[in-house]
Amino acid sequence: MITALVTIMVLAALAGLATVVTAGAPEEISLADRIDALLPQTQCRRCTFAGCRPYAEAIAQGAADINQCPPGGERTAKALARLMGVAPKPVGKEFGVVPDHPAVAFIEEEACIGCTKCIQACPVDAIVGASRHMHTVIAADCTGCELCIPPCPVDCIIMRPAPTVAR
Amino acid sequence: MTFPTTPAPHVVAHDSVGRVMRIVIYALLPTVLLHVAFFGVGLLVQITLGVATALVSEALALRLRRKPVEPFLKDGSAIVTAMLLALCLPPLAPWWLVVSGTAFAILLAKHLYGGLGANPFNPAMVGYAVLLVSFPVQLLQWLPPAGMDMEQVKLSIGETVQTILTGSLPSRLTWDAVTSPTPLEALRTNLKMGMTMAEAQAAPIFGTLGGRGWEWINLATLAGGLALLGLRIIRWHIPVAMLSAIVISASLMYMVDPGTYAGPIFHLTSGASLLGAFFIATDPISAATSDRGRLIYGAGIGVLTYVIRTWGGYPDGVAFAVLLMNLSVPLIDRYTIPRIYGHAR
Amino acid sequence: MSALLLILLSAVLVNVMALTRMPSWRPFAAVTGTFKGAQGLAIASLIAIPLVATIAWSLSAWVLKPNGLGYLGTFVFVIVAVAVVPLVELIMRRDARLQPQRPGFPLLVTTNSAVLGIALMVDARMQNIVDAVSFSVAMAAALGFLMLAFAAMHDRLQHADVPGVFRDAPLALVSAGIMALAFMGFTGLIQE
Amino acid sequence: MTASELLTGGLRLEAHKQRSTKAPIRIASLAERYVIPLDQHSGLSAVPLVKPSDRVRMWQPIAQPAPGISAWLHSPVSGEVVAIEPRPAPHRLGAPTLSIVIANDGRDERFENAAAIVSFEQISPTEACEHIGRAGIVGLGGAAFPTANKLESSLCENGPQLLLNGAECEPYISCDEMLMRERAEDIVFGGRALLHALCARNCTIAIEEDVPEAQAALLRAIEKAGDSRIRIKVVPAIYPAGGERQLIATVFGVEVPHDGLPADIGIVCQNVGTAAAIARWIRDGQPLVSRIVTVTGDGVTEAGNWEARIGTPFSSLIVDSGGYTERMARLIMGGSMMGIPLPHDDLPVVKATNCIIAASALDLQPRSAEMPCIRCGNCSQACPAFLLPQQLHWYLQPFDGDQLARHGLLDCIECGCCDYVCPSQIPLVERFREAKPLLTRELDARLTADAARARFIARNERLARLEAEHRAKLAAKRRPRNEPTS
Repeated sequence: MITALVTIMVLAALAGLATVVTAGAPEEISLADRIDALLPQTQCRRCTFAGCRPYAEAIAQGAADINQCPPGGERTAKALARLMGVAPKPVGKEFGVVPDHPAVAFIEEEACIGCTKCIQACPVDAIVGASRHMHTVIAADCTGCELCIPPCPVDCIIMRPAPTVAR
Repeated sequence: MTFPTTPAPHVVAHDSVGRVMRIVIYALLPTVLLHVAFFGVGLLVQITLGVATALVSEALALRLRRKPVEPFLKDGSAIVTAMLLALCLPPLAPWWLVVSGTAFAILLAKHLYGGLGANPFNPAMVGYAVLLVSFPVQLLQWLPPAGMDMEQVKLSIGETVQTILTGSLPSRLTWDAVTSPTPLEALRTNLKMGMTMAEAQAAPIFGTLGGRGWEWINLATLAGGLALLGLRIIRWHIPVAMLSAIVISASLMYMVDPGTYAGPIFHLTSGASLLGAFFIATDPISAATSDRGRLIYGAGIGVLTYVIRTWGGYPDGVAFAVLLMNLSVPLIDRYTIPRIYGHAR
Repeated sequence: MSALLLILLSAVLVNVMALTRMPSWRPFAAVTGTFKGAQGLAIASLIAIPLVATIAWSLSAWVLKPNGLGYLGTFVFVIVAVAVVPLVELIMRRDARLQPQRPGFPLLVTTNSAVLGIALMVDARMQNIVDAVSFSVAMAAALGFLMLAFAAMHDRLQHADVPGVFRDAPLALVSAGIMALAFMGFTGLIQE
Repeated sequence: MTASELLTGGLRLEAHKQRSTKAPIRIASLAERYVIPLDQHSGLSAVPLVKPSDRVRMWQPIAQPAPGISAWLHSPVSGEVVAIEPRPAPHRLGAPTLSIVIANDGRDERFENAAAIVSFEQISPTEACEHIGRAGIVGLGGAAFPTANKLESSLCENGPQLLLNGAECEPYISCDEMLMRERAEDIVFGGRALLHALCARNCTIAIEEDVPEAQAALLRAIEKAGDSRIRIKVVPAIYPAGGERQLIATVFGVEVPHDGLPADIGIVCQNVGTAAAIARWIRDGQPLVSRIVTVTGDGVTEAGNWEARIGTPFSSLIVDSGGYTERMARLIMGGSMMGIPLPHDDLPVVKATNCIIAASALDLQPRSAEMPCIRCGNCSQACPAFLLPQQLHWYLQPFDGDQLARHGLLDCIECGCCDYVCPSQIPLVERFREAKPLLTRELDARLTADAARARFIARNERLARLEAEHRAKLAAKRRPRNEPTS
């Protein structure tokens, strides 16, 4: 009887120790990381969060649904549904229209007054220019988030189809 | 003057699925003929029933799936399935056996997975395995081959048809008098009874190479198979891998203990080794894709066939071996993608 | 030698516990067709199951039984599994390719290890440590193979024109049925 | 990797060359108007040097290369520039592209290209490359890659090996065969010029086994030139042995890396027609204003090879060939395997026009109805890139980017072998062609997403840092002066 008790206690202690040791170690790739990897990284905030990463964290915590990313479209929604083990569904209309083609912002240079408002709005530093000098969008770096359009006081930013990358 | 435009290439070899399947059917004919010569017309009745069922099931499934019926009935794949299944059944098996097996094969193993081209398991072998597991007694009621010097019980054509359709023999006969085990089954039983290999193979059912009659049928199958190879309907990888695997396994065990294990020639010429190697395992839809994958696939079938035959509870292992390797095909395909031009190995 | 061979064969081919015992069905449901997930699970099983089985068998044979505590066997197995699996997971985290793909991963491996371990212990054929280790390795290999094969099959069926009502779960069950049918070929293989 | 391994792919196709090789090369009759598309080479469109109503003379440069990959264009005739406007061109189903239209005055007044030289050995290799570029010479095998750009990217110190591609594997095309038969000396001359321009070690002329006359002609020309660096290599008549990468594997037994160029492994491949064009430029001062075009098929009365000036309408060549037969059904530029289908014949001959097939139903029977793939594997046996087309096809529906990339969709050379052998009559190449941009876009999207994420993180960190500095400054300002600093 005593041997049994001792054996059980020793083993239980070992098991507890192992669990404690591993629980203390941080998970190297978190769920939020894996969700973030599936998002298109446009940082457009149409999901109502302040970028792709915050949206990913919200999904990981169960605070957001998987269908809030219009730039990702059906593919992203499907991939997210698969990762989270839920049924796939189309992107919610309230978050915006799924674009047919990738687009990038373009500044009509004659109209630009150099106010730097768009530079401040760009989440990925894809606009260059200095105060009172003409700005321009680096097309290759632009994610097409359209966040630079509302702040522009002279409405000189338009969306154009993204240039195709030559291979 | 304007001309219609279609994308390149502008020439194609006018091959078709139908032609491939037709050639397979023709290549099966020698086997069928010798089978009939040794075991009577039962097989023809079975094939007729099977083909009819296959076509009806196929049409039904296509109709239900709202697919065009005619091109798929004409492609002949259902006929091949039905013929292969019928060849595996005893000639006097009752009609509902071949009908239910074929229907199961076409409806469940083929169309449930998306029809022609999508079935991961060989439909004929699924049908056969279901029958073997469900009705083992009926599936072991084989006939003695013609020309054996044991008491002959000949059935006329009418009696054969009647037996198959009613499931019972003419009143003058009993099943015990009519049936005889297959060579593989006989060998297993004899060995279980404690006979040595020599004693076991002395029974009249055994011939020079393998089972009496069976050895000739298998040679006909080999001829048909070689024809398929020659016409490039199948490629060598699967048959060669499968047969070599059987030969190697059998030779190894034979060398270890010739008293307990039959030799490689016996294994090649008995049961469904050759039919399996040339006609069943080579079904491209359920086989592995790349050359390397096909070698692995074939070898796997060979080894498993030998294992199941020698130590398992069923008389022949080809059907189970094929299904087991079908199961592994997607995995094999994943790991045997050939090196692409210009890429490092 | 031939006894060992028999054990290995029976482990790989016949006693595929995954197909015969309910709890072990979970791996197939859990990987939901992602091949990478199945790969992680297979590797975890390959490490964890032999480890659990060996430790538990040694404890059972050399600690419990001599002390008349054989009845604690099952309990000890569960505890060993609970202790070992997190360690295995920790090892796997070091390699990004083996990252556990889904939550609940350790639980799965734990269940599998425990179930297979218990099966191993109650098997009377396990007379010495070599038998036990090789049996557990074979078992883990068989389970891993099946998980991979099933995941690869699932991936392949994604692209087939499967009739709507049979998509996913029904077809997976039909496939499992045909798989079980195929494994029936091994019936009677190991009778001794 | 040995040459024999290549032979596992490819097809032995029934050749249809005899029809067009009975008669020698003939000169195509002159047309009223010549249409010179500005984008008849790969790379960027050329920039016009002339404007409407300008007078031009024969061989005069009329467009210069844009910066980057591009080529010169020269006037094939003397006359007047009528217009510079979009005109139908023989690519992309005859879609119009900007072209220079020249009205022929029939006088063939020659423009003297001052730079033409007789002895190329006197100039340095770099100058030789530039000089070749000024002739507007592009790869005449069909891809029309500007030769000067190819030579520039191939200059290497230890001397590359030159490969002249005379393996014309497309069953209908015979322009290179006729060129080798009749103008072997030009090819050898051009080969020697290229050897000099590239500082190449040696020159191999690859030629198919089924053209003995051409082999003999080339051997004679090499003997006459007395250049021991030039040799002939006979290759099997297997389609697509004439594809650049396939030919290199056959001749040298090495593979071009999938993400590299032949120059990366010290090999430069040029078409024999290109070599002959170089010879004419260096020796005679004639820029690339004409080429040999095979007109063949059951749809024309008399098949043959024509020396046609660039810009000659297809319809004029058809008239030269005796006009259409009643059976004429389809028009194709290029070969039967990879050629471009064209909706009408009001199109100019461009530098890439190696062949015009006027096909009847006897030549090219339409496909039968498509059936599902039965995974027979004939396609993977035929694929010269060692791909598994059946698997690619499987993963196209629905589109699975990961698997398509793993199975090498982007390595498909669109040769059409898989289509040819497919018993299910699946238009595989067409599907692959459509899927490639989708896959490229998906793979690019992943890269750009990673870059965007990195910049987003960097920006957030920078903003946070600025914010912190700002707060620290504010705090320092607000702090009363007499409070001791800690």
